[in-house]
Amino acid sequence: MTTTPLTEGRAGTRVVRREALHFAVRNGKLVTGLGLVLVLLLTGLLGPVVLGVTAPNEYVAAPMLPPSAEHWFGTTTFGQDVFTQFVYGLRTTFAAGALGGGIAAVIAMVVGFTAGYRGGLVDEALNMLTNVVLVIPTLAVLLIINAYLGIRSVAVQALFIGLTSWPWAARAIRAQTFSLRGRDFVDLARLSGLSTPRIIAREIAPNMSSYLFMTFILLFGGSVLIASSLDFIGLGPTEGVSLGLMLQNATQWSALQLGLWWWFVPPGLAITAIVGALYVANVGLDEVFNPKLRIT
Amino acid sequence: MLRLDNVTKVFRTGTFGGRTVTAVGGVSFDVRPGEVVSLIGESGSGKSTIGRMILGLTPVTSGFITMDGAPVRPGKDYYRAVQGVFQDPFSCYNPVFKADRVFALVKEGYFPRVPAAEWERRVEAAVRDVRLNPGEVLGKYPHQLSGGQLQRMLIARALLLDLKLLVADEITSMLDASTRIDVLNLLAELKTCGLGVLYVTHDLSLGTYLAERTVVLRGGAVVEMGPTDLVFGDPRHPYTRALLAAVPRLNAPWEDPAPVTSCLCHESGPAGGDGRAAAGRAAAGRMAEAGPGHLVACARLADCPPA
Amino acid sequence: MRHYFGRKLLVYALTFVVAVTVNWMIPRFMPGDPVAGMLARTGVSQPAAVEAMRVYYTDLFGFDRPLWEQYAGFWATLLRGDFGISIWLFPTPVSTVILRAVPYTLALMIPAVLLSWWAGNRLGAYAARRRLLDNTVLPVGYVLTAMPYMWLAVLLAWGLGVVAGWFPVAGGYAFSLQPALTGEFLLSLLHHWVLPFLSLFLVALGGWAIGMRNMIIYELESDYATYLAALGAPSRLIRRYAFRNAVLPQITGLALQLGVLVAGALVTEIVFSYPGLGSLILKAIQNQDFFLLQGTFMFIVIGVLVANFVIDLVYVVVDPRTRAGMAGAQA
Amino acid sequence: TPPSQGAGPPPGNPGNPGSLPRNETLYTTGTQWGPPAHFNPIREGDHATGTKGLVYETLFHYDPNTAKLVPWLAESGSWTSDTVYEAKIRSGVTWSDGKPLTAKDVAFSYGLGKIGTISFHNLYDWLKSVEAADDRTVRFTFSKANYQEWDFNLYSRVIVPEHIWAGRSEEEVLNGANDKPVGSGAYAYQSHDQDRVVYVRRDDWWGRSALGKEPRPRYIVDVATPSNEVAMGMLLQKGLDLSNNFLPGVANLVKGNFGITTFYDQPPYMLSANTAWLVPNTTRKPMDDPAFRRALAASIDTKKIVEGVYGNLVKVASPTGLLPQWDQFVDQSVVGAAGFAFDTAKARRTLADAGYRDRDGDGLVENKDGSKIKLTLIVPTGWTDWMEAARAIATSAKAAGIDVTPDFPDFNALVEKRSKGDFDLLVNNERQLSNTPWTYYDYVFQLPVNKTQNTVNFGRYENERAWKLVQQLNQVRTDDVAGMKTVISQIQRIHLDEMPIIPLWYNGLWAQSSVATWKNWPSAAQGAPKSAPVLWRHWLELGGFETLTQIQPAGS
Amino acid sequence: MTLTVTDLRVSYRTLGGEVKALDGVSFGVRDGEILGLAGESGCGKTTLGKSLIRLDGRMRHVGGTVELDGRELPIADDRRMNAFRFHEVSLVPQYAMSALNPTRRIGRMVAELLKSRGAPLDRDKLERRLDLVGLPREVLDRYPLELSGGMKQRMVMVVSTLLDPSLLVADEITSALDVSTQKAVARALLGFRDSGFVKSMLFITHDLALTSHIADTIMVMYAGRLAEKAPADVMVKAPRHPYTRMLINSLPEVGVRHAERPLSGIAGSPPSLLDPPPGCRFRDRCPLADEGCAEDPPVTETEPDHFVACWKA
Ligand SMILES: Nc1ncnc2c1ncn2[C@@H]1O[C@H](COP(=O)(O)OP(=O)(O)OP(=O)(O)O)[C@@H](O)[C@H]1O
Ligand SMILES: Nc1ncnc2c1ncn2[C@@H]1O[C@H](COP(=O)(O)OP(=O)(O)OP(=O)(O)O)[C@@H](O)[C@H]1O
Ligand SMILES: [Mg+2]
Ligand SMILES: [Mg+2]
Repeated sequence: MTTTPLTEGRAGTRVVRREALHFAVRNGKLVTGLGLVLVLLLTGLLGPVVLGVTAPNEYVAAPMLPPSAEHWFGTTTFGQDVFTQFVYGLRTTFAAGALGGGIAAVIAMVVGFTAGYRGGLVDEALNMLTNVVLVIPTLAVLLIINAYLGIRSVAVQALFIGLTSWPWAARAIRAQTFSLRGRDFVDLARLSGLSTPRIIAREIAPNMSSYLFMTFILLFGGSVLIASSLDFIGLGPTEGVSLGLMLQNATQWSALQLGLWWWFVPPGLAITAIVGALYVANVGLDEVFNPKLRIT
Repeated sequence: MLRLDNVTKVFRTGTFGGRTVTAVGGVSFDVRPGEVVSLIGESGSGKSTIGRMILGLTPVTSGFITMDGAPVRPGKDYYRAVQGVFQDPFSCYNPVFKADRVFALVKEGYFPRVPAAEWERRVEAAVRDVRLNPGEVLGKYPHQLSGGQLQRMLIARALLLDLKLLVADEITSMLDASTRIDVLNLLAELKTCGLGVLYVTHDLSLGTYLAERTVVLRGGAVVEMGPTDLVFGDPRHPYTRALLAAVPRLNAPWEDPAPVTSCLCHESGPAGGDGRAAAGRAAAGRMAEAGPGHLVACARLADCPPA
Repeated sequence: MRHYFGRKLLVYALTFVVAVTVNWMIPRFMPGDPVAGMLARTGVSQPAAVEAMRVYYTDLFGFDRPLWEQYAGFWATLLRGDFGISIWLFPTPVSTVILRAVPYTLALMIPAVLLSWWAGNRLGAYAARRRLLDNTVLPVGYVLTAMPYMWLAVLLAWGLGVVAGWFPVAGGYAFSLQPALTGEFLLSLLHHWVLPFLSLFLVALGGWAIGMRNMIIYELESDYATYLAALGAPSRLIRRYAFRNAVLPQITGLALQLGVLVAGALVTEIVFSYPGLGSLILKAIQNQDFFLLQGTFMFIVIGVLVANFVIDLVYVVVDPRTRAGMAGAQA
Repeated sequence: TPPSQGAGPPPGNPGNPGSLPRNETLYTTGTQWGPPAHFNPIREGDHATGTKGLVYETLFHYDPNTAKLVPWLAESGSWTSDTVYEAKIRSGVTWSDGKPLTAKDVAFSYGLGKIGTISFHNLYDWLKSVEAADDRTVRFTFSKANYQEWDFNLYSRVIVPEHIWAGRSEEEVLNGANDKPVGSGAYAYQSHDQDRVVYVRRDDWWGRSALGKEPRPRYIVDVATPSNEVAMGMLLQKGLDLSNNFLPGVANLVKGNFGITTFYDQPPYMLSANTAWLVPNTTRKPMDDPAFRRALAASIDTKKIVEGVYGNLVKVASPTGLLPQWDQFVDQSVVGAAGFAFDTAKARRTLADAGYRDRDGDGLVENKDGSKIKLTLIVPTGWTDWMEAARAIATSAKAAGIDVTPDFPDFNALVEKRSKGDFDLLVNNERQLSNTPWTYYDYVFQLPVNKTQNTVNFGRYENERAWKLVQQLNQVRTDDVAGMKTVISQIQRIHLDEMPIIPLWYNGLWAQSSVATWKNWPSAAQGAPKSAPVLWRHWLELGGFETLTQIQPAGS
Repeated sequence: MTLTVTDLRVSYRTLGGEVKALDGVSFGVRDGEILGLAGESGCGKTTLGKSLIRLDGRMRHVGGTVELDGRELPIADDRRMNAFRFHEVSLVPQYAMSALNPTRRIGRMVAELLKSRGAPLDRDKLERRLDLVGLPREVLDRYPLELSGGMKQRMVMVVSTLLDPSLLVADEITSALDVSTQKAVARALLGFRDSGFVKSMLFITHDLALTSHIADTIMVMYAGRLAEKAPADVMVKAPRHPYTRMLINSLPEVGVRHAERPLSGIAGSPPSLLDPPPGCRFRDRCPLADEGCAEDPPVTETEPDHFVACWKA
């Protein structure tokens, strides 16, 4: 005798999960998106190891060489190998995205969960804070803070990005928490003597894991873009190499005017690919987790 | 055992609590051990709010709730004795986890030192107590269980504690007619073991099935309360009468109660929502006694003849 | 209604105070002495002269007064609309510098934001309708939104500007012209405007299209759409309703995106040397002209606040739900 | 539309306020990095380019090729005694408002230096008085005759009309925007906007007859481009005629067929404009040790910077740091004996000999007392070529065993560190080509060292003898070349022995011109003009203006 | 007969396979008749209602026919079906609370809807019907948000029946309402039938007591099949199918007390419709079941208008 009438809506997460996996591997958007990101990530992670270079900014060859078998992406005006820079840059860019997105996600979660769960005055106050940060044109603030402290490292850059890019995510998480808070299992956990932070961590958060993951993906992409903008304006880290810094360098040293497209195109393309792929993957995930979107 | 004394709940809504909603206004009643009190009223009449206040999930604005003479202080000690089961069994389980996590949480909160094997034994006993087969329900995800099973597991969960009072908030409204009866029968069994139950419902027929006493709420205030057979058998308040008349019965046609035009208590229009007015009325017109323990919120009870 | 706006205005007021305070703090807590920097840049060569000038200008800019006095003074001058004097463009008042740049930024921002929003929403709505379009518009949209503004801008400048020679790559109008109300001048303005506009427009367009497409799909699944379909209403009507309802979150999205769009405009201006606020900010940073930086920042904040407020107003007009909610009407 | 700035229709062209005729207009850029802020020539450091040189003029110009002052507003000038200098002002010079320019204007202009916060106020440390002896004679009486420095002043100080400026408050003289400039120069201000200034030629300029010179462009539009690559793009689009920015990689364009020329058609492509120095903080260990400084000098692979960073657009500096224009003052025997060149091995040797050894085997030397040497080289952030160069310096210093790390603080922060002496190493190039190497040595050796050193001797190097010699040099007459050489040779010896400041490379006199509209640009080619092809501030007097008179419309 | 449904089979496509939500259902509804459709959750009530008007994306018409007023409904053909919708078959959905476009004033929405179906708005008619269900005329100038649940429910009823369809499908339209509103809505439905706005009606609910008040005939379904169909009073008083009987026995009446008369439920749960076992689907829970029940019980008319699908009836 089966005790499992598969009624719609009551279908629990396990089924959703099993289904999710089923749809995930069949979702073209998700697979292409994540696949592309993964390829780039691996290039960034393994590239430097494989190449065995430690200083991507060294002058290693004749300047301005077009792509060749020896220098896959050619060389810069200084004779740096663009491909070496590229793989290192990927690393930095991923780090900036992960860190910035991560910090933003953490803040968003703290604010969103607290506001959504506690409600009342706390909610109002946090909401106010969120709105203030939301309305302030953060890039302008970033520019200024950057100019003030001067950014020397990717970590600091990511910190600033994280500190300014969380509001929309906090809002979204707050809304979700708010609706989950009303669910009875939260009250039941209270009746089992769980404290508020533990309820949030153990009951509410696991329920929105897919949502949180999607939020993180978007924050990650946003971070990558902001970081590259900052790098480009010359407010990036002064050491090392990132895709944004490569773009900045290429522009400042007139790569396009001098016809060194191989210096200018790959980093921009990679940023576009990373961010675009993340967004596409996000839509894919959305379709996987949201049956309504699946049929279309 | 449980006493509510002139309990009022005012919700603040709007920016920084700009507006207020009186969900419950001046409600007093009590629940004795081994007794089922059913709380009846339309949607929005404040039933759940009362339940939540008793469970300490919502703070009381004014008035007192006492348990065995001591004021309610939500915390582990209190929840050892007072537990709740809610309307929607499906939403009581975190869909991400297996259903028996509700037991695990209880262990974590109250019996962290009990050895696992001993605990397992207790859980199985409790599950059997609610007439479920442990092998059939343990280790499954909520969606793999039926509503009745889930609801019964929640009751089993409450039974793991030294329970004195169970707040059952519409625990059957999401269930099929047949399962519903099973759960109600279970409650009836439990009360014979001395458990006090506050049975919240808007379904009048279910209210009468179990309860010794019935409290009828309207707009956050008590309209009529007393022994169930008196309240249902001889409803004195026009609102109670109208409510009863609207219940569809299998074997009887819908009746329209004679409009009681002379009655001050009677008002047409939507009943829910205006708790403030109701509270005001209840406070002004003290409850009049229509029979032994049968109280009616009516200033001129004498003018209202028994039906 | 009063409530709703009261709340919004509170947020705006708070934002303003925070922004002003942050803004005020900037030069005070920057490393280095702005006056010394300014003098070092001007290349005065005699040490004695430099020292005398440093004392003189420090006093002129009021950097030697107590902090609270500077803060109060900052508010006082700010409320008078006085942002002080630019260090970099000494002795031009900051407000003059900004007002010269603002028309360009607005001319870029407003059409880019509104048109991309409008076109993006249209495009997204079309995409949600047809599989073929969905499979083309969507990927293009993603590529567009994922592009760093400056990268697209530089590519456009290079491709359509330098190589094809269709558009100029720098300036607000031809260097051979003087501002005048002549057709030639206006044409030149337009000619210089096209590329920066296009790069802003394209990046924003993709985002809106995607957003709209997703919204519409959600709306088409909603109950009212199902109901209308069950009553046999033609899909034209359903789509019209869905579009209208899907536009609402997009309006909120516009408010949320404003900051990002401003940022994009700034970067784009820099690439095209467009004489707007973006180029100004970059220069102010590079030259550590904090008064100018403060002024531009203030201006942007005010601009964004005003824009947000306008969006709020529009939202109230188009979404009955806010209005009903505001009036306290409950079912 | 942006608010229109400045004057109405251009005087020479009343009918047409609109478009400037392309073939009569010179488009330049690279002279300033922001909107023209003011036209006050007294604020010498930041006035709109052309304010001095096109609108206002000086008594003399200076021709670096002949090393001679060129009479300009003054038709002659001479020392009538050891401490009195008399300048004869040309007759027939008129201001653009029609009033004649007289000796009184000159006396007035120099008199402004008495204001304490004016940039040339220190002139009055040794100038006693200025007076107009008559309409055409100005007499300068000195307490001490600094001949070298005086010549520099003669072509650096602008003359402003007394009848307009006399009524101005000190505040306005110092800080006024002077947005309707009345000058004596060949061009008049026409209009400006955020990214440009437009000058129009004065057809009644006095110099046409008096000097026989006529600048060719009727209009000069100086464009403020914010970045090199934009300038390069515009140059390629033929929207610019002369770019005075550093355009990295321009060698490729010169070699390719893009119609872009530079002074030389091969490295270094550019004339030299100034010297980039590496400044060690001589108050810190181990930079207080001349031997260490010499080792550091020898460790730097300047050639790598010249080739890698600048793509051969600049030249390696001579060990003396003197610009090529001053070659005659370089004492080759001194250089031969004490000069240095890039030589890692030699640097290591020098270090070892002086007691700096690598004791812990990390490949980097330690102090004599065994403590670690960790030096930071600061360069302003955003100055990309210098940042690149700083990296190269650090790399090659490390190769010689000196631990140098580049750091890129903000400009203001750097200025503060620099003036307080809170740094190890920095790069600086603030002194330009002038009429005399004295300006360089003044920069290197000036004493006393103050608490804040804001324009000279950042390294806080103290050498009384050297400073005495520099002062002595200042008092050698400028026509006494042999006398100058004698003093300079002694200074050079001290410089090379002590190496208080290390010359790196000569920054270029960045000038890339398009031949699409204008031709006959200065170049090394035979028959071409040799004047400086730049319109930078202070360079119009050093040949920039002459360039304007030499170029020709491409069509002619 | 207004409606004749013959051997209707509809299934849902899911990952696990086809959920046979309707597995051969046949019945008829006469002119002016209200058919109450009752049964446990998941037995296929909503599916049946939807099949008559609009199959959603995952539903598949497997077999069977539906005839309305003598014409066959092309239920599997969305396009051809459109002509019948609203004019012939109409629907008051389960989700009436959210069935109205939240951003249009109701009056305008109705006008636009009617126009799009080629029927001009008859304002008088509309207002008369509003009166009938007790809605003030001002609701037309309001947004759905400004109406209470009961008001929305009645509004949707009015809208759905504006074109006087032959068949109205009303799916769980009272489940979310409290008793007094429920009563008002139910009365309004009856009024609609009596005034001839709709010819016949399919009233879906899981509340047998409520159905008994509204419906002329009650049909009880079990696991995608018809269990029993009989006139309302017969069904309440003398049900024949064991399932129906047990169901009715498990309904507490007001006044029934556990202490006095304990009721009992039906043990077990219905079979999965993914792969239903052969034979009578109630077999596992049926106290009367024996080997004979391993074979599908046919629907037999035991008395006039009383259909039962049980070997034991
Ligand atoms: N958290 C809250 N904030 C504001 N108002 C509330 C809150 N909770 C309940 N209310 C209001 O209090 C009143 C009583 O609500 P309650 O949930 O107790 O009613 P109920 O009788 O349980 O209704 P139902 O039968 O629908 O569950 C309602 O008017 C409701 O709007
Ligand atoms: N979209 C769907 N996808 C898959 N299966 C579905 C879907 N909708 C319904 N079902 C299945 O079809 C069967 C019948 O469902 P239906 O909604 O018709 O039942 P119902 O009698 O209306 O139940 P309720 O009383 O809960 O509304 C159920 O087993 C259900 O699980
Ligand atoms: Mg409730
Ligand atoms: Mg249903």
